[in-house]
Amino acid sequence: MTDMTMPQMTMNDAISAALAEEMRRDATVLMFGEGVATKRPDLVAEFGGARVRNTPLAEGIIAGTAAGAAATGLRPVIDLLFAPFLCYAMDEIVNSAGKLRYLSGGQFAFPMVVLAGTGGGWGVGAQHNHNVEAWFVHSPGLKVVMPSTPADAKGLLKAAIRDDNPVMFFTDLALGYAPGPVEEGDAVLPLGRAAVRREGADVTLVAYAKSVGTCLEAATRLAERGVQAEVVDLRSLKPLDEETILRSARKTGRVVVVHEASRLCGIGAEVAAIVAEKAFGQLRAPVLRLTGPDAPAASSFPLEAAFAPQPDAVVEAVLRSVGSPAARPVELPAELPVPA
Amino acid sequence: MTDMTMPQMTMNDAISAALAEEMRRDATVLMFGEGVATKRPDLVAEFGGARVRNTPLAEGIIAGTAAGAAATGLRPVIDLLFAPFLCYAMDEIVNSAGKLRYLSGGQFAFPMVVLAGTGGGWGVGAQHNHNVEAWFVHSPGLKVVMPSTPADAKGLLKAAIRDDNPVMFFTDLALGYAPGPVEEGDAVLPLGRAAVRREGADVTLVAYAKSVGTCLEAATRLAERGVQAEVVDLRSLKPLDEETILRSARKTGRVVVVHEASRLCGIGAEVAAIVAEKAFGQLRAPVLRLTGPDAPAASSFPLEAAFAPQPDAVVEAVLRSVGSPAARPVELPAELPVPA
Amino acid sequence: MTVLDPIRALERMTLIRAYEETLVALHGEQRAAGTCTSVGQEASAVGVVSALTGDDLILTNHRSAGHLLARGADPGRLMAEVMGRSGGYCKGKSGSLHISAKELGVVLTSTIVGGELALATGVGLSRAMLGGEGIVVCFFGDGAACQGRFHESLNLAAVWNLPVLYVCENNQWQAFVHRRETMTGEGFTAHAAPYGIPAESVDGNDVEAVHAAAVRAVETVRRTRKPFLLETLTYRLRGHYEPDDQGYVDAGELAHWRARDPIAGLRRRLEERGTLAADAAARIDAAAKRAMEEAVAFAEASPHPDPAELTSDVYA
Amino acid sequence: MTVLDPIRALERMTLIRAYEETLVALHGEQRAAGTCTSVGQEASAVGVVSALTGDDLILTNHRSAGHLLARGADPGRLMAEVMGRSGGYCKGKSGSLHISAKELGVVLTSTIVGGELALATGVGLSRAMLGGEGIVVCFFGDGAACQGRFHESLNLAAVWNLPVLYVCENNQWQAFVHRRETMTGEGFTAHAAPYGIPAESVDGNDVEAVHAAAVRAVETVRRTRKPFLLETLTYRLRGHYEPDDQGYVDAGELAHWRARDPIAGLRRRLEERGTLAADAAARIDAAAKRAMEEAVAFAEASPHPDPAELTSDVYA
Ligand SMILES: Cc1ncc(C[n+]2csc(CCOP(=O)(O)OP(=O)(O)O)c2C)c(N)n1
Ligand SMILES: Cc1ncc(C[n+]2csc(CCOP(=O)(O)OP(=O)(O)O)c2C)c(N)n1
Ligand SMILES: [Mg+2]
Ligand SMILES: [Mg+2]
Repeated sequence: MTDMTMPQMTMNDAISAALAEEMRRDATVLMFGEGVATKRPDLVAEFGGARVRNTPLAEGIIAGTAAGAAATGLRPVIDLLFAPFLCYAMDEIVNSAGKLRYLSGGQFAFPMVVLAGTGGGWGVGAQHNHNVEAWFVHSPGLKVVMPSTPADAKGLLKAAIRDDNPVMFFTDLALGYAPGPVEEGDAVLPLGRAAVRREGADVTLVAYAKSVGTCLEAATRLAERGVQAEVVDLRSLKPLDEETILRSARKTGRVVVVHEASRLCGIGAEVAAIVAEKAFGQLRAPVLRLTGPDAPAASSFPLEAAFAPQPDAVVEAVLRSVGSPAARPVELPAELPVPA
Repeated sequence: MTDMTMPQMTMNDAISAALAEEMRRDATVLMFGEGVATKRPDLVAEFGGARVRNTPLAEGIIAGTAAGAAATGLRPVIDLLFAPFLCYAMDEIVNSAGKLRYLSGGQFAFPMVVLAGTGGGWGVGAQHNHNVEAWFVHSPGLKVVMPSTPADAKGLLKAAIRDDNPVMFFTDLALGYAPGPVEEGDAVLPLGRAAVRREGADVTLVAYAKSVGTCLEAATRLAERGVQAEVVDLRSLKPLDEETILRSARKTGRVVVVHEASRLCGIGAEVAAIVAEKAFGQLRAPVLRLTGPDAPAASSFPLEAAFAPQPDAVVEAVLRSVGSPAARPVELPAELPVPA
Repeated sequence: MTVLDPIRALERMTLIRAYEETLVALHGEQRAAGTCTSVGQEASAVGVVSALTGDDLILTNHRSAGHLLARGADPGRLMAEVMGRSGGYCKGKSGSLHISAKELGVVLTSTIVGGELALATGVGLSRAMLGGEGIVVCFFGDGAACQGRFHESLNLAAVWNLPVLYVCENNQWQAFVHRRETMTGEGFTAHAAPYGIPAESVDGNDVEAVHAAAVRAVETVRRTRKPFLLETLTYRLRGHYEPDDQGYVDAGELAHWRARDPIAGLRRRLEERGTLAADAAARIDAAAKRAMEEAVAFAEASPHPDPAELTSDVYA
Repeated sequence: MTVLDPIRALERMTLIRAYEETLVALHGEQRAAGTCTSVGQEASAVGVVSALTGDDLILTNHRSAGHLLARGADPGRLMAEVMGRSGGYCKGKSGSLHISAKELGVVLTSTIVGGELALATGVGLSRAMLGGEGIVVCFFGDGAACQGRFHESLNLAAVWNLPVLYVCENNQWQAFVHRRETMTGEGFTAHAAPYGIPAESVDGNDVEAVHAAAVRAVETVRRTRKPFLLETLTYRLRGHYEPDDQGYVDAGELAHWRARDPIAGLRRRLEERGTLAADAAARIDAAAKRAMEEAVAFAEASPHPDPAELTSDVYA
């Protein structure tokens, strides 16, 4: 179980491995999308052209086909490439896959997975880079996943494929090529469980995808200044692991949520609202959000890089939180370090 | 300015009046959508078939046409009928109208209004009734409006039509036929200003659309029990009037957000997050949200009616908030009434 | 079923008409919600559905009563659904607009106009990959054919060889807009050729003609495992949704189509042929009336869903 | 412009080629971002754009360099945009994928494949309602023609009489998928007829043929104020996006089209006709090279946007 003994794999490779393993395990799993067969010749070779298909360039019918197939015996995985392209498939995902189980009184299930990449790192601009995961968290009947490590990507994708509900599986484009340890074999990671990436008593940093790394980096710097940050990686955005969030929030009394997606009605808002309701009594400072701005992402590299919150900003926010003369003074525990 | 002397008008009529007035004022304003000309013969008679058009049944091209026209000299208002149909127009609204100003470095503006009805009251089920306003609040470049009174509907629609940005104008279907006082003449109501519908010192109820009425009803009942609730009607969901929300929150120290839309990543989450950050020091109780469930809306009348929060639930939540033995005890002001 | 029994067809069409007129009446008395009726289109539904076997799957839309009843749906459970009762096919959650009945092979009904077209290819893909003789029939309107999904669906079905029979019920109206305002041509079959999809247009008010065309189409799809487009030219005799005074409808056009009522027409033809027994028409009407009384009684006796149903069936 | 000056066309095509090859080289040196080049498609861009007047508006997509340069865009400002510099046409916010240049009448570029088709009708509507002689030209690929928006756009343009010239640049590829895998036919003109839209298909690698067809098409749209569909049959000689090793491309097909390179072909034809002066080719190449040196110098000297640009230009 230690990282050293495990094979290293990129997130992209972990996803490929999960796909291959699940297709091997279950003959009803199939995959299609624009260029899927071209880009995954290994899967075509092993499973044949019927189960790994290129499609016409039309996200709506790709998603609708997945929903129709899912309800009638197949378990499709579709690759819609970049998150903004989901805009063409909203009816099929939200109105059909998300609602027709309910509206039919439970007659159908939609075991399907929608892959989409998102986030900065490629300089491609807002029509390829727009973090819209919150839309799907807001919509009923869907589950939403966004991993930060190759191991999680593999385990969560396997769980998503086995789940009987439509799962939106977002990959952060900035993380695709970074290697990480991935356990061999059939490690399925249940949806809905956050991971505490680092323990700490002074402040809880809640994040997902690339922002987990940002928070870990910030936590390292904070530790140098005597502040122990706990880093919670949500992994599943829906179901959301309220318990882990609240356990940490109640312990530290200070919460900063960090993500690349825009602020308004984002995941950070949801986490802040949960904390403000359910950990209110234990809070010692305002709940802070560090997020992308209410703006489209630019292509220009420096602007793109500035879009997502950076470690410096997290450090600064935490120090503000820890050191702020609380409007409503609270008893600081004796051991709480004062920032330098 | 008193209600008695003003003409009474339904929200639907107020919208018609605003459309006619703005089309009269500005020859570049035009309107189109499925059945728009059929349903608005008065506008056709006055402004002609070129400015009031029926369209083919295709929301995507309707919205795209609006965006293209808006960027090149016209000010289109489009009626996309029911909010779930927006799913077919997400690319045009989000990726084009919302982003192409930014991506072009400010070369284009998109003065357009998108009308859509939403919410329960018609028993039509989740493919006609789905409150997705939060999606657009989350998306850059757009404004979002959702009025609760005929007067606001008229004033806000006039402002929306004059705004140089794309404005999503949601009407709550349950409110369309209820009359209310509407000032005569050119009363433009700027976007981004909430209204305090009722003043009160003990708790702030934040709501919009039909939930404003729910909160006012709850406030009446609460007053009978000695609790003075302040009711804030957001009206504009984006820009959101943080100042009015915070002023009230800081005054009362207790906030309950109420809306029909589903909870996760909804407007309530945003309001709660804002309050938990910026009014933290004045909060005397957990911020509560009363919202629709994470479920599609059913057609069956009793289920539909149970979807949106009801006055009873608001009263109960407020009493819980006011009376709760705060986990972190606060000094209650002497005059704070204890609920019966 | 390759030979249509016209008496059975008349019975079924009469039942559909009675069902929808009953709902209209109940709506007038505020005992049922408004619905999108298919009055005037019964021949299209019965003619096509009677050409299918039990293995075939149907997708339909907001105007589905004819398809469901032609497939053998229980009018009581349909009515219960429209009334939002737990005894409905969808436990009352759907209401009239998205009724599916999996046990009858009527799957994934969507009231998003175009939704059924996007789902149909997926159902066709399951049929193609999981084997069997069954084909998929997707009913949609002339309005839906204006959505780009119509083309995306035809194209994918053609490229992937999916056994989908597309049935465009061209009833001349798209809610409150006449088809003429939304297109330059008169119908949709011309769109099939560039996809290499065979197509046929048929008088949708003549159940025997529809049936014959549907048999040919179904047979073609079953044999070739490829799509086919059938267009039934018909007319929506009532408004879009009850209530609707049809004030926007041209009186002459309406009169023209009323004179072509598919039920009266069939009856007349059978009488002319001498194949309708003297009292048969009255018997058929009476049977339909009785069925409606039973249906209403069943539906009104069915309870509303339990409040817990607000959040059940969201996730599997 | 109804008569094409083939020398000017050669100059422009050479400039486009030089521009894109420069970007490829810069990308190799990590001095510029990757781009979608239009190498091999220069005749289509130049042939169509040279048939327009200054009143006409152009919509394009991710593969826009040819359209922009044919329209007279400054290579330096284009390159600055690709490099994300504030001197670019879009202040560096667009990067290569959505470059618009309003001053040149190149408006509302969308890299959502199909996006431009949905916007084009709106631009056409402004043209139709606000008067003037101008028409709208919408460039899109064979992939975009698989999106339902293609049909929705054609249909609305036909029904509303919008002066839109649709130009489908059928380059045989849709990113990593060959056109053959996504459609049953060979091209898209057959889809126009059911909308009553005239259409023509032309050898997209012959700039003179493209120009002649475009002149006819533009003239038709300008006169009738109705849409027209022009398809240019061409080939994407490089990969979808730099870098792309084209490992998935059939070598024979690539060789076939390389032999039909539009620039080499035009040069050869002009030489055969004796209308290309002895040193002209070299002069044209040298001029393009010089222009590129200047462009690179301009772009690299242009600063990155100010951090405040992160949130400027979001709202009007
Ligand atoms: C995407 C979408 N847009 C609009 C509507 C509203 N609507 C319901 S039925 C209808 C007309 C549909 O016309 P057609 O497809 O011809 O079917 P018909 O009603 O004539 O049977 C409309 C506009 C809808 N349900 N879905
Ligand atoms: C809606 C959408 N889907 C997918 C993509 C990714 N993508 C960019 S270009 C491209 C291929 C487009 O093919 P085509 O329309 O033929 O244009 P070409 O690139 O050949 O010029 C794809 C799939 C996109 N940008 N937008
Ligand atoms: Mg119709
Ligand atoms: Mg192409």
